[in-house]
Formats: sequence, structure tokens, C-alpha cells
Amino acid sequence: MTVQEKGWREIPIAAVCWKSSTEFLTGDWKTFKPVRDLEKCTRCLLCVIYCPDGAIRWKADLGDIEFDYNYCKGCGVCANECPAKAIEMKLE
Amino acid sequence: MKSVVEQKVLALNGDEAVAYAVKQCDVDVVAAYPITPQTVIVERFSEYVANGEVETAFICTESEHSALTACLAASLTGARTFTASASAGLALMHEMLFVTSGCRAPVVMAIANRALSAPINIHGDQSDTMAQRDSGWIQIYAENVQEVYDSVIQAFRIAEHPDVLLPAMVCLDGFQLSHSMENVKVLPEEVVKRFVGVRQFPKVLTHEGRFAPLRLDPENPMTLGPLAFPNYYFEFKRQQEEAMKKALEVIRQVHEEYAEISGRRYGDGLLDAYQLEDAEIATVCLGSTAGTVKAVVDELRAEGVKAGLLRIRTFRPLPVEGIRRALENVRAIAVMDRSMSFGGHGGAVFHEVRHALYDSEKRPFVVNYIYGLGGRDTSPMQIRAIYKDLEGILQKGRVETPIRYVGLRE
Amino acid sequence: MQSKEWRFTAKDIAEKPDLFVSGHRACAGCAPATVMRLILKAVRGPTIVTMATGCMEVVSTIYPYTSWAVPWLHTAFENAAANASGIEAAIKVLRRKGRIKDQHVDVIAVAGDGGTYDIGIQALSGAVERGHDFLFVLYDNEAYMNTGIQRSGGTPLGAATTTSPAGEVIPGKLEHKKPIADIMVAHEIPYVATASPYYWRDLLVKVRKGLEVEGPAFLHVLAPCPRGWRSDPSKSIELSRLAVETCVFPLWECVNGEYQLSAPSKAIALTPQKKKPVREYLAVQGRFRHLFTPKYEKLVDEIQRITDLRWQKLLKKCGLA
Amino acid sequence: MKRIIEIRWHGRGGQGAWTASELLAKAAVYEGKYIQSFPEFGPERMGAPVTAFTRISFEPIKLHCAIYNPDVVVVLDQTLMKTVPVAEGLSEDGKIVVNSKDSPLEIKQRLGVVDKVEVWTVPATEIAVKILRAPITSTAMLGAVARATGIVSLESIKRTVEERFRRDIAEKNFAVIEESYREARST
Repeated sequence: MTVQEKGWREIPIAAVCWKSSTEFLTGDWKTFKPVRDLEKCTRCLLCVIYCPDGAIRWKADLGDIEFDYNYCKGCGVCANECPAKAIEMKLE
Repeated sequence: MKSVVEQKVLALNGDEAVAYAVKQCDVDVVAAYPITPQTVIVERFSEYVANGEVETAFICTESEHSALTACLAASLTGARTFTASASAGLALMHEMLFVTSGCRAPVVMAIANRALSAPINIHGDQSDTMAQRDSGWIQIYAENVQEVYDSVIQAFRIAEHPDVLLPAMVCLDGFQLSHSMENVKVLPEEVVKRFVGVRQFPKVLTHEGRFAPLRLDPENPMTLGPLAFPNYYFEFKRQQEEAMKKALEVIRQVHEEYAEISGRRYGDGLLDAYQLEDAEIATVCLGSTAGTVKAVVDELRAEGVKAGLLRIRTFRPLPVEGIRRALENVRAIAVMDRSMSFGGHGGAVFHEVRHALYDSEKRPFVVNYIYGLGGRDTSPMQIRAIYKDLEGILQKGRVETPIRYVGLRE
Repeated sequence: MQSKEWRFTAKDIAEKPDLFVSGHRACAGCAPATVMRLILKAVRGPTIVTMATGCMEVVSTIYPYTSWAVPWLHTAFENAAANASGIEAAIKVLRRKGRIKDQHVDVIAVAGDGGTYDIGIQALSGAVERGHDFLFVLYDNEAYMNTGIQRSGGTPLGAATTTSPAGEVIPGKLEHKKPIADIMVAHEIPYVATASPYYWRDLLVKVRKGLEVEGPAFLHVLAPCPRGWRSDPSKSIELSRLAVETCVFPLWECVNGEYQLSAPSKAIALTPQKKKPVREYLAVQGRFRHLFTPKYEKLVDEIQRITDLRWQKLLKKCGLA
Repeated sequence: MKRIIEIRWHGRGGQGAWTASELLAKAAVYEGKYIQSFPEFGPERMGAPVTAFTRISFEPIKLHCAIYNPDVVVVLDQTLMKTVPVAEGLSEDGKIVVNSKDSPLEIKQRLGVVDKVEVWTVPATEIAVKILRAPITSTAMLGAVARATGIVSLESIKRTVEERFRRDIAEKNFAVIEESYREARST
């Protein structure tokens, strides 16, 4: 991190965390990224459930899922577990 | 100025006095594990619980490590908490002592000071608490049973003070105080309750971007006890040091406020100077032996010897300025340590008192006496001999043996 | 308790916001991270989580960041259950005294295999003996992964770790995995269960049951670790299925001392030909690679033998033998 | 009277030396005095010789050390005199109170103490067995100590006994205390 970090008088005592990890993007860890075949996908939502990073979201308004590449680490669990074989891991 | 409250006189031993004080302090959670000579504290408190005299949740844990952990977690959930231990028990808590102070949990703990194994010994000395002096806990050493009672009540106020928020130990010499029955004036319960008040919580910024009271609360989720890398860890340690510094003033204030309602003072709450104003020779001592020293000082004064004593009541934070001011006009000083710092050239108290005097103009002679290990009694005769040694140093104008052992068979 | 049926549909779970949020720094393919997400999908109301030192603690709370949307506490390695004791006791008293909102708060203690089988067992045993009302979740990745894959009491026979390496004369870990869940059953607590993230609905129901029961509950979740198991990160959830299908890690629950197999394992009990050989599970993990050499291949038979033995014992306890 | 009186108690584990020490101290508290009561610091074992200490003073007590030169020694079990130097350190104008049927003079000879020392005896075991039906001598010795020293009044001792024991047991102990007070004999 390049930002200027706070001094001891400024940070809350007792090391209480003051940022959500959603502000820490882990998406740049990946080599492969999951790409979905919209035709094959049955919206069974197993990938949403299994993703260790919570990087696959169910969008109720769209009635569909969405990959959040800001957090996806490219592990491939979603592709491996997809019963319809609708997800392919592609080199970034 | 408030007027002194009318008080009952009870005959209590040190452990009973601790339990009695805790009973009066509206404590929410007590978690403890028994160990001699602290057991009576836990036993008496269990009786209060069994008889419905307190509203406290009492957790009889399977180890001291869990006892302190439970107190820490309860404290961070918003409870006023208390535990007690000694010797091996305190040593087993070692890890959690640092976590407790690092989490800024104002846990109060009584320690019935006892020697550390090996060989195993159940008797009094201060090796156990001295070994924890760098754990970030406030340490108050009591001279008599009355002071034990008074100090426990004060400890809650000090530990929970928003400028402090540090855990505090009240140390009472094992057996000499823990098992000695003495007169204890006790305040009415409602007076104590009013004095300690209800716990207040400072507000801290959380990950939700809000300021919320520092405690685990589903209404205001907060993450406590995270991992801090080298980019942050240091800053938290500096914060703890600042809290210790502020504690000096808070201890003095709380002591003074308590004195106004109880009529009892122990020096300024940090240091208890006895016949020091014009003293040429003096000892420095912590805990119950300071009482025996005072009796000897009385005798010496009657004989025309300009003897004095500085009792360090608050050892953490160490009142360095106060020690220097109190001792810089004394010509020869014997620092008494009831523990060893193996290979460290004298005991811990010796190191720190000498350190405090390094910047003084006059640089008095400072020698060290290790005494009372494993419960060995220290008699008035032996203390007289220490003052005799100090007179000898003044006569000769030099120190021949800087570190000596009291009552040790050669 | 058993009268109620919990319906956790995939859509319910997908819609429920994560309480263990993105941006944590677990390795790619970390099943323990999936387990954390799933546990928190099953909470029923105000909840406090306390955690032992370990992978999940470290990756989720790197100051100033936190991945926890619930109140969360870590103090040390060996004391997650003692933390829970203190939190639970404090809440009871503070509610009684009117110092906090008068509502039930669930307390979940989470620890890895190190913080449960080994260094944490004393505090755990003490806390459940005292009857505190909390759920203890063991996410078992079968070694000290946080410090670089050292063996624990939960490491299985034959697994190579950095402190039980497969050498010229020693084929990895020589000892069997400690039957930790049975040890917890022996404490006569009201609820003990095992779970696997592949069978996510079963896991969620068990978390909920553990929370709803009065008194201590213990949930043992197998959580494959690609780094420590030397497996492909994409296979983590699959491995958690294979462990069940081979009966290396059967799914069961023990309610008030009564054992019963959970559906995935019960299916195998009723149709034994479904039971897969352990070889299938071991072969995809690098930590067992040395067992597939002529020198050590006999150990695969030994693992099969002990797996079968333990499975038979379990069937007997469930009245199915 | 001296400003501070130091008392040493000798008994066997389970005989109540520490209890007696505490009861006497509490009685003194009722009279507005300052006290200290402590055991010889160590694990107590039934039957083993034990020592307890009491200080009673008109002003706050600063000392926190063992008693080296007691003004009063109390021996709860005569058989201890064979193995324990019970009179050790006893001040020259001190007093020693022994649970014994023997005459004070006999005990004095056996102890070999200097002439100025006052020796008192009381058949505490007999009194206790007669009234309490048990050889528990702590309260009987308290009666004798009150008589021998005048440190505290019988009334204060009774008050502590009343506070410590159940009503019926307290009543019996009052009788024990009164009888031992009457029966105590000195040189």
C-alpha cells in the first residue's frame, strides 16, 4: 500500500479494525479467470455457494449471477463443481 | 471536600478482604482457578454466589489460562471482570496477560504473591508478579490487609478509566497478607458501588465507518484482536505506553477521591514515603515487609538515627519522577527485592530505583538486598542490620558488596 | 429440536448477504473460507464469533481490514472455547442487569485442527464440561497450514507434512487421526456432528441445530487445503465429497448421545457398493504421493483397513451394522 | 500493659490452634483493639505439630513478620512439650498456658523456664470432653488465656464464639469457656 498510514495518536485503540476487507481487492491474484457459457448455465447457484471468496453474486434484479473479478482469485472451484460444465477457466 | 463515611470494622485475612471488596464492586463475571495461597479468595466468592449475595456469573475454569481468557472475553463483551491467581497460575497466564493489556481490557486481578517452582514452594515472595512486570498490567502492592481491600476497589476505577483502559493487578504477599487476619474497615456497599460506578466505554471507529462503544455487541459489529503486521503493531504498543503514563495521574486521583470518603491514604497512591524528609539512610521496599521496616524506622528514629523508607505502592506504572524526588537527598539507599533477576546483577526493584536515580545530581549510594524468597521470614533484627550496613557505607564512603542476601545461610 | 425442518434452498443462501465477506486473503481454492461463508449463512440472529489463531483468523483480520460483519474476537491459539465461555457468561449477566439489549445472542467459537485437537483441547473440554451455551466449529484442514503444514493430531495416517515428511524410512505421519468428534460425544454434550462443505445444505442445517440446542454443541467440518494437501485448488470441494464417499470422513450427528448417519453417508450404508476405495481420495493429493510407490504402497491398504474398521464401528453406533 | 502483646499457639493439626488464634483476635477487635492472626505458613496436616500467632495492640500494627519473642505461649496439647521447644523465645516476664491436669509448678519444672515466667495450667481436654463430648480444646484454652492474661474479656470471647458457631454449639462452648476460666491455675 502506498497510502500514508496513520500515526499512533490517530488510530483507534485496541486495534479495532476500521476497514472492511471488501476494500481490499484480491482479484489481481489470478492467472485464470472463470468465463461462463450463458447457454449452458442453469442458474443452479452452486458456484455462488462454493466460491471461497464470495466472488460470484446472485443478482436478484437480473435473475442471474455475476462474477466479481475484483475478488476472484481464479481457483477454479466454480468450474470444477458446475454440474452443467458451463464455466471454463481461461488464461487472463 | 466529602466527609469520611462511617465504616464497620471486620477482622479479615487478605484473601477474604479481596473477596469482600469484589463483592461490593458490582462485578459481572469472575472466572478463576484455585491455587494456594489465593484459594480463599475463590472460596469466599463462591460462597457469595451460592448464597445469592452477588449477581456475578462465576466461572470455575479448568486452568488459569482459561480463567484469564474468559475474563478478557467477558470484559470485551462489556462486563466488569475479576480473577485471582498466584505463582504457577500467573505464570500459566503469561501469554494472556499481554493479550489482555493489548486488547485494552480492564480486567482486575488479585495476586497472592508466591514463589515459583522449582523446587515447588507455596510460600510468599514476589517472583511471580515481578516476572510479569512488562506485561502491560498496572501493579499495586499492598502493605496490609486494609490496603488490600482499599486497593481492589480503587483498581476497578483505575483500570476502567477512559484514559487508562488497562488491566490491573493488586498484589498481596502470600500468607503474610493472604492468610493474616487484620482489622479492616469496610465501606457500606452502596458507597462502594457509587464509587466504582457503571462501566463506560470509549467510542472507536469501526469497519462500518461509525463510532461505537468498544465492546462486542451485535448492534455494532466490531473486530477485536486482529493481526497487525509490522506496519501497525508498533503504534499499538506506543498507545499502551501512553495509557501507562496517564495511569500515574489517574491512580493518584482515584486514590485521593477514595481517601476523601474512606479517610485512608497510602502516600500519594503511588509512593508511600516514611520519615524520608531528613533521612540520611533509607530502604526501598514493596508489600508487607514495608510495615516491618516502618516499625524498625520508628525504633531507629527513637535512637536518633536518621532512617527512612520509601514504599513503592505502584510499581507499574513506575513513578520515576517521584522516586527521584523522594530519594535524591538520601545519602545511602538499600533497595529490597523479594525476587531474583538471575544473572541480572540484582533484583528488578533495584534496577529500576537505581535507574530512576541516575539523572539525579547527587547520585546516592544504592545497594540491593534480596530477601524473603520462598516465604523466608524477614525479622526486625535483619532490617536493623541493613540500616547498620548503610551507616557503614557512609562511614567508609564506598560500597563493598552491592548485592546482598538477607537471612541466607552461607 | 429435531421436530423442525430447516429449508436452506440454494436461492435463499445466494440471496442472503455474506457475513464473512470478500477481500480476505485466503489462498485460492481454500475450502475453509467456503466453510466460514457457509457457517455464517446459517446464523439465526444476533451472533458473536470468536476464533482461535489459525489460517482463517489470519486471512480475515489483517489490520485495519476485517472480513467479519458480525462482532468478532480473537485472543490466542488455545482458548477459543474459553473466549466463548466469557462472552456467553457476560451476555447472560449483562442482560439480567439490563446493561445490554435483552435478546438472545448466539456464540460461535471457530478453530482449526491445531486449535481443537491439540493446543485447544483443554479449554474446549473445560468449556463444554461447564455447559456453556455455544457452538464450537472445528474446520479441519488436517495440519498446521498457517505456519507451513506441520502435522497435528488431526493429520491422517500416511500424510506428508513438514514435520512428518515422507523420507527414506518413514512414510509420512505414522499415527492415526484422533477421533475428536467421538471425544466430544464422550463429554455427553447435547449435539455433536460432522460435516463437509460439498454437502452444503447438510452443513447449514447442522450449524443451525448446533445453535438452537441449549448447551454446548460441536461441529467437525472437513475443510480441504490445496496448499497443505498438495492438491489442485479447483478440487477442494470435490475432495470434501470424496472423503465422504470413501468413508474416510463419514457424515453423522449425535443428538443427546444417539448416533445417526446423515443422508450422504446413510446412502452408502444402505448401498455398500457405492462406497469408493480410499485410493481414489488419496491419489489426487500430493501429500499421499509417496504411498503410490512400491516402497510404501502397503500403507494404502492399511489406510483402507482402518477406514473400514472405523466405518463399521460407526455403523454399529448408528444401529446399522 | 505493653502496647503490643504477641501470642504463639502450639497445637496439632486439627486441634484448632489457628481457630483459637482467630477467635481471640476477633474478640480483641470487638474491644477496639488492633489485631493480627496468622498461621505458621504451610500446608496443614492432621496431627502434625502446628503453630499459630496472634498480635493484639492498642495502635495499628505495622509488623508483618513472625513472632520471635512472644509474651504469651499457649500449648493446646501437652504431649507437644516432648518434641517442640514450646517456651523458645518466650519473654522473661511472659506467660505460658498449658492444657494439662498437672500442677503449674510441675509444668514449670518440666519446661525449665526462668522464675519470672508465669505458668498456667488448665485441664482443657477434660473440660471439652465433659461438655462437648469431643477433645476440641480451642475454646477451653481461650477461657484460660482470658484468665491468665486479661487481654480480652470473657464477654468478647463469647461474642466471637456466638458469631462463629451454631446456637446450640455456641451455648456449650460458653460453658466450656466459663469452666476453663474458673479452673485455670497459676504458679
